[in-house]
Amino acid sequence: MEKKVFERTKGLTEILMRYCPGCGHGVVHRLVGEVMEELGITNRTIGIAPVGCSVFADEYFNCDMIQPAHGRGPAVATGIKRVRPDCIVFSYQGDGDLASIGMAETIHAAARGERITIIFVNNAIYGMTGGQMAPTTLLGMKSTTTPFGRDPRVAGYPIKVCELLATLEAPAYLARVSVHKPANVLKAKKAIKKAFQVQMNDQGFSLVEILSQCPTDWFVTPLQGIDFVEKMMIPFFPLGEYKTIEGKKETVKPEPKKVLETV
Amino acid sequence: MEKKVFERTKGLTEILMRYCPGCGHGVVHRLVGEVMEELGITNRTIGIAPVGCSVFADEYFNCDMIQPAHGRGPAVATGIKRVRPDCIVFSYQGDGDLASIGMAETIHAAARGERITIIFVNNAIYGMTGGQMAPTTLLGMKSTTTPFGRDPRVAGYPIKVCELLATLEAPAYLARVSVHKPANVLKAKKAIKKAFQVQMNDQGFSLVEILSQCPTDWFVTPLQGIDFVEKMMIPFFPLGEYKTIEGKKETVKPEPKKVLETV
Amino acid sequence: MYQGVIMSGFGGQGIISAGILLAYAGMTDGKYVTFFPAYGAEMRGGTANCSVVISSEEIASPVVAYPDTLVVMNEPSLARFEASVRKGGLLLINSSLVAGKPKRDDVKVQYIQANEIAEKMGTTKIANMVMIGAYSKLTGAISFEGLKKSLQKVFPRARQEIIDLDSEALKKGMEAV
Amino acid sequence: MYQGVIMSGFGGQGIISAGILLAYAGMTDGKYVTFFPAYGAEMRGGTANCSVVISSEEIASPVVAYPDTLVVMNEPSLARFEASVRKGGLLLINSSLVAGKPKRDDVKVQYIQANEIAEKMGTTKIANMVMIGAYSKLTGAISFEGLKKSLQKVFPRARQEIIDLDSEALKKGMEAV
Amino acid sequence: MPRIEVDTIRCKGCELCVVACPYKVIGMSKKFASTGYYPAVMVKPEKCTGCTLCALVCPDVAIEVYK
Amino acid sequence: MPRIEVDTIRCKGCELCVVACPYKVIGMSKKFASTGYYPAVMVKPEKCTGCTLCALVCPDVAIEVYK
Amino acid sequence: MDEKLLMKGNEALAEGAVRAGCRFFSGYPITPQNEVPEYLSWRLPEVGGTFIQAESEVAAINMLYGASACGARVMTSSSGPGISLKQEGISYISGANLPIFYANVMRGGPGLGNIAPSQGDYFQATRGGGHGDYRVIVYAPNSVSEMGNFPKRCYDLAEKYRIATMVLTDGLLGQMMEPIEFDFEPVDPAKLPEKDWALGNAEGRERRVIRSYDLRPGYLEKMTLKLAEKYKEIEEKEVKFEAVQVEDAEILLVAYGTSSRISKSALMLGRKEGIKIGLLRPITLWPFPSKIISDLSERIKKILTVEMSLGQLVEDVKLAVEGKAKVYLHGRPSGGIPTGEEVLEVIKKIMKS
Amino acid sequence: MDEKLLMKGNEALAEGAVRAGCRFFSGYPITPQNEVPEYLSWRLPEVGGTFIQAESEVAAINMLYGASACGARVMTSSSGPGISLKQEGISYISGANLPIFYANVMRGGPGLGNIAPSQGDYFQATRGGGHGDYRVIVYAPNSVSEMGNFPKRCYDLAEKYRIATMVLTDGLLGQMMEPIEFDFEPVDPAKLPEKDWALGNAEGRERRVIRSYDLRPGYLEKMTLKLAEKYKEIEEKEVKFEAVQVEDAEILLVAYGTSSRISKSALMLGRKEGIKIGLLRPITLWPFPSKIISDLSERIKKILTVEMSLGQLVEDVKLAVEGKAKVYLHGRPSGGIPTGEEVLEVIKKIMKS
Ligand SMILES: Cc1ncc(C[n+]2csc(CCOP(=O)(O)OP(=O)(O)O)c2C)c(N)n1
Ligand SMILES: Cc1ncc(C[n+]2csc(CCOP(=O)(O)OP(=O)(O)O)c2C)c(N)n1
Ligand code: SF4
Ligand code: SF4
Ligand code: SF4
Ligand code: SF4
Repeated sequence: MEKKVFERTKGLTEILMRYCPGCGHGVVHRLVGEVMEELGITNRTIGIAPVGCSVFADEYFNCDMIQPAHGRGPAVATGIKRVRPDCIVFSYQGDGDLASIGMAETIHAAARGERITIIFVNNAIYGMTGGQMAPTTLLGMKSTTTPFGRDPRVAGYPIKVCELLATLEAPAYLARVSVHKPANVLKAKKAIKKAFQVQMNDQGFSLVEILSQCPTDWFVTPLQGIDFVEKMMIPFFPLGEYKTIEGKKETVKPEPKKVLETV
Repeated sequence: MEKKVFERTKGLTEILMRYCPGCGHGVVHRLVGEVMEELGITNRTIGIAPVGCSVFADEYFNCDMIQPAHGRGPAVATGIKRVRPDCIVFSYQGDGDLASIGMAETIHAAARGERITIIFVNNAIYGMTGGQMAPTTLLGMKSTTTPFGRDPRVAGYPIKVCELLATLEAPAYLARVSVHKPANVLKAKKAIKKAFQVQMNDQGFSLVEILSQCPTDWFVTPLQGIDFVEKMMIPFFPLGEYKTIEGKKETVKPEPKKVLETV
Repeated sequence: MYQGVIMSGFGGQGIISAGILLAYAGMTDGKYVTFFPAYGAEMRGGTANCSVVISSEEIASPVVAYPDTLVVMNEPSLARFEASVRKGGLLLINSSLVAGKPKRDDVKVQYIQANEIAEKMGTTKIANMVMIGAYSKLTGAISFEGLKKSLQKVFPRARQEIIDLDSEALKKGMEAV
Repeated sequence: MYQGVIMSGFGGQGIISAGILLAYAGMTDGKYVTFFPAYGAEMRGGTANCSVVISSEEIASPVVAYPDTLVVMNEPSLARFEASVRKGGLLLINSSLVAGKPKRDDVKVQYIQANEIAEKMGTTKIANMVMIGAYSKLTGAISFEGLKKSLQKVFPRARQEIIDLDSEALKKGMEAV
Repeated sequence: MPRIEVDTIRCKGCELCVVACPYKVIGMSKKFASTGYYPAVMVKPEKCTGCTLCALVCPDVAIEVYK
Repeated sequence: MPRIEVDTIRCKGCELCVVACPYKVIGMSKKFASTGYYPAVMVKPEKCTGCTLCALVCPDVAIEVYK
Repeated sequence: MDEKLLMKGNEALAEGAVRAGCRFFSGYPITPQNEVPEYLSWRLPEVGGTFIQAESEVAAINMLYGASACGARVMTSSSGPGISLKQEGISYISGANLPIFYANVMRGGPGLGNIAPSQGDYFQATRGGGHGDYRVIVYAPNSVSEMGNFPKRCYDLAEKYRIATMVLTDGLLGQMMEPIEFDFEPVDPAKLPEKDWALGNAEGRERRVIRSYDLRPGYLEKMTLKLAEKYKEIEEKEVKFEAVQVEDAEILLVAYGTSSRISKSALMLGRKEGIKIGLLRPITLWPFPSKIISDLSERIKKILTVEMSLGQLVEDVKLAVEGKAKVYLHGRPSGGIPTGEEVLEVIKKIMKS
Repeated sequence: MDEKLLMKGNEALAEGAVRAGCRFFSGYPITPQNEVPEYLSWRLPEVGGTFIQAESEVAAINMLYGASACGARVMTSSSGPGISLKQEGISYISGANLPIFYANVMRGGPGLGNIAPSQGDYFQATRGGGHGDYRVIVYAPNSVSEMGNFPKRCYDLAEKYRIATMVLTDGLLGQMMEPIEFDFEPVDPAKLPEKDWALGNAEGRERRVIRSYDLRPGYLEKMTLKLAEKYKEIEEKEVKFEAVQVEDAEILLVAYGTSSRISKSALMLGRKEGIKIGLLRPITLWPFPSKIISDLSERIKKILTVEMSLGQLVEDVKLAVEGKAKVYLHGRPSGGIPTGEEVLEVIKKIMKS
């Protein structure tokens, strides 16, 4: 008898996705949907859509969703999680959203160790607004606001978010993956699952950075897009786990006030 | 004949400083003033006073000064330096100013490699507003908003700014010093001087983090204050240089667009 | 003389550049012109449309609520805009892509197999030019010379062959009606 | 009965807690009261002052522009507030710290060696209480009982010895005038 | 027989499935769909193993795989 | 003879100079200044070496050192 | 209900919010409202609530967005500069129809300004400092008691209309102490009716979405017209004001908050001298008590607005009066605090003119 | 002067700023103003200027604060949500008396809203969305030509008065193309008079300080009263408006920007039918042309405000009219664009009433 061996996850709604041909957002959406379904948490998950191409994520994920201001996903997630610790909370964000305007919120939610999961789609460009430089745009890369290629003297250097956050105490899981090839898609899904599990186990803050294609704003075809991820992005943004719960030591809570009383 | 072997630097104005007894800000002010004087740059330096106890720095430093919004020193410095690359620009900031509300501006100015110098006074507390928790408040430490001691589960973990910024490509000089003892004061001055020189040599972004006492809001005497720096702060915030220009490799500027054209 | 035009189709069909060309040609002809794109979120796909006004008098509002001419480049556009066309106006339909028929009987309807014509010339990408050519012929609102002169302005970085091809497509469009 | 009071001195002289005590005592006595500190940037040093109103009727404005009583705890305060005291009002001066003499001759002036008195009791920190004691005696606006009962409310975490000492200082202040 | 089904309403013709398929099962239709895109089709259906690699990379969840 | 001068308008009596001085030259005045603070004074002036350590830690730049 | 407490206005505000069911606060320190977060940092944990010192005002308001989306009674507070930073968030919250409560303890502006009491943020509060068409219900207490009791009213209205509500107060009311009695029973938020729009566990119901956007042509306009209906209803039903001795008044003072108390001083001083002064105190600044002012202006031909700003409230007064009476302004900006005597002088001048 | 160019409004704005001497831009992308930064990202380097894509709108406005403090002609631009985030900075800049120029290319709000043209940020622009008493000079272009030519006027006024100036426009004017001629000679900023307050090299002069605060009691009030004097002078001298066929009008339309063009359409349609319609277009929204409107209202008893919002401009009109004429509103919020025909319908209804 014929069996469906790959079917659309119930973690996503039936609504058609508005992303461009070859865009990585769709794959990431599917993976998050599958993970929610497999972990059986779709009903008690609250997702946060960013301002960015994936603003529409609030229509695509089959869970309660909220759409807040640009860059403030981690702050909104904090508010939600503190009020509903029984719910699973994820914030889906692009690179502009998370690492440019939202940098402070990202770092502080991580530093606080909020029990939230961030799905961070790094496509090295601002998609929705039409291809401006992102904080992760590679050096030399053209965008509509770096028409001669990103010059570090003028526009600075791309930021490596996982590396940055890994210097903080609180994050429990940080990983960088990509979705440009089947093998990578499988690894990406594992990382996303782990990130949700870390939250479910109350272990701390988790974030998965996903290198993703934006053929439209890179001005390439979808196929060239996956090549760009492979040849240009991965060498600069190395894939891997940057922090895992295993490596995390128990927090010692010193009491400076006592010291003060005795000095 | 009697000689003055220690006199008030011309880098400071004559105005009385409003800081509390035993506060570290005054020492840091003097060091910056001395460095400006010794480097002969007082006349072409533009200083930025923060919002914090040292908001009054705009009266104390003997150079052109500007006082902007809370946390935005690095952005203001960027605007100034880009318009006046011939001037030396420093932004003087407290921990709340720099690492809480101003986190995004700090990281992005650093990532852009702005040719500015940040004097970052870390006293683990909000001084001016009366002793609320800072992003650098130690675990267990009491403040007016962590009345039972900072609990990481509620208020997160203190942030180590030098370590965080050291993950970025652009910063040319990052160091952490203290001013609680004469020997440390001398080292602090060296670091501040180096930071200004890095800027004068157009080598990149520089920041000196100075552990400093706030006896008032720690609710201790000035003498207990310097003990607190020694016994509690330094163990958590290790002193030293976190990035120096020597270790900095030349930037390779890849040209992804070329790659794209050939894929 | 006053012509309010709406052009509508898929994103990627060159609706916007066709509209700009129209406006440029109008200006070149010495008319007052305005062009206004219904810009959307920038992602590909979806529909794109724009409004162009060409007038011998100063233009008050650039908003075209009731077009004198509607240029329809895909199916959904017909449904969306058909009703708004002014009585006696013109409905220009790219029948290569639009199967449906308009319900209006108080407007002039003209079908053009723009994609077929373009494909014969080598690429469907110039179907928009075919439609513009047809528009120019049918309404006389803009001249072929105006269009031709404007091509280089609208596509300043385009190679001459491309310009020539566009110009050829304009002509084919004129011939098709 | 209406008393607008301004207390002024260095930061650290307990101006604020003395003002709160005044207000609390007034409330305990069944009066309407308001207390308003001239809060500044929170750093130590500089001057501190506060306004207290004690009234048998509802208080409209808590702002004391023209005090009935001015309690002066340091030199700069005299200069700053002297002129504002209402004609016939009271000027209560801690002469331990204030060397200057007021110029007004239309107000009642009372000097108290508050620091000396307090120092004899073991700490200058209670000089503020000495002044409050004197104020209570001179104006009758608040009762000693009211003050005594209020001490524990204003300093809820203070040990009994401290409270007793404060209470003693209030008494000494009353005796000093 | 293993096979895929491409939802032509969802497919945007990006061709990622084409290169993902190790057996070159998939090609692109010459006719565009009502969406304006040219959807993927099985060009060598007989070679399909039902490995799901194409579905894994499809950004539009347009592929379902049967075995 | 080496000595320090304390500006009593600037000094806020924090005592940091007292502990910084290796020769215990400095003590605190018993009388407060017009600022309300008790300023530092040389209590063993003869021991001063002019090492400037006190001045280095003084947060109010209240000390000048002569030699 | 309660024993009389002598409380700071800021603490009354914080305690009042907790008693009204607030269980989530996120905020960032700023003078002169620091007592609010400081108080809540120990008080909220006591009742099982959450206190977060946010990294910034921007983060604070967005934490509120999330927490209120889950149905909690939430609060933030700040002063001028911080409230400015919150404007984007407030606009989002308004667009998303979320009920929140916040306070602006005004200080002198513009810019860093100073920390003295002021009323320069009236426009920002009543006209929406953020982008787009939206309104916030603005309560203006004038005593420590009202500081403590108004949060309850705000929460009730916020949830009734799904709207942002605020208390607009200033450093004087925040820092002053006065006896206070709470006029309501403490609210147990667990016993409030469930919100049929709140995010949470979707088991057994349709998934819910909270957003402030609609990119489809025409849809957002409809959303905003719905907002407009709500605003109209509020303008009709929720106006609050206090009228003092207006019956025989020959001059009407209009003032809110701190300046209304100063105005009352002036009224009392003036009445003693036989000057017939009345006082109209808007308690809600939006919706504004236009009707009563309009009505009074039929009879009282001199109206003096007293405010601690260059003149902002005065516009609403003029809009209400529509030329029927002469409207004067006594404004002291950026930390200037008028006195009753001073206001009386102005009144006398006007009476002579 | 120039050949006629067919330009996008946003590009005209950017080019106009550069020709007016702008040499520093910092901004953050947002639709529908992206063409501004995109254009300047290549155009400014061409003239030796600086383009920075800031990390956020907050950073962008604060970069401006620094750059303008050094005397440069500076610019930022954004749309609703981004302008909201800039309010704190604008308040600081105003308090510090710094001359800046910025643009709000309005879109539909509140919240994320949509990216359609709208006029919902009128209050924010004219009343100061930030904290404290301050004003910003607001120019409202209604054509691509004006988009290109107004930056020059803004810079001149900004420097004359040391004040923040802005162009309040919308997505339609930003996105539309129209022929444009620049009406001024390009400004070489190096030839502008030196600013005796600008930061830089202090050799041979007193050090300079730029700040927006004064914590000493009473001082800030004086600073703000100085601001008030400046504002008064501007209100007296810098009002700009356009009056169309008001002489014989029986109904007066008041509208700015995009809606003034739509209103003009209505006027032309109506005049054809013999309806005597006039149009008063405020070119400066602050200072507002109150006097002319007040004067006209002596004679024209029906006034219709046409705006793309729930009704914001209408308040300024009412404040000017002071009850002398009946003021009506036709408002389409959040991306609704009225048409000339639609406005004419409204006019006809009013004429009948
Ligand atoms: C406060 C604010 N600033 C700017 C914008 C405009 N904006 C919308 S999406 C976006 C960036 C999108 O880029 P990214 O986060 O990388 O996501 P992507 O679209 O690439 O998925 C920007 C700047 C906004 N909506 N709000
Ligand atoms: C936007 C804004 N938020 C908050 C404040 C209030 N505020 C003034 S100083 C300060 C923090 C000061 O702490 P820090 O930066 O650590 O410096 P310190 O006073 O300890 O030297 C705060 C929160 C403000 N002025 N503006
Ligand atoms: S613009 Fe880029 S990120 Fe956005 S949908 Fe298209 S491909 Fe994806
Ligand atoms: S409060 Fe702390 S940081 Fe501020 S001046 Fe006093 S001691 Fe220094
Ligand atoms: S990967 Fe999906 S969307 Fe792309 S061509 Fe294949 S089926 Fe279509
Ligand atoms: S260190 Fe300076 S301020 Fe402190 S006591 Fe010594 S001289 Fe006075």
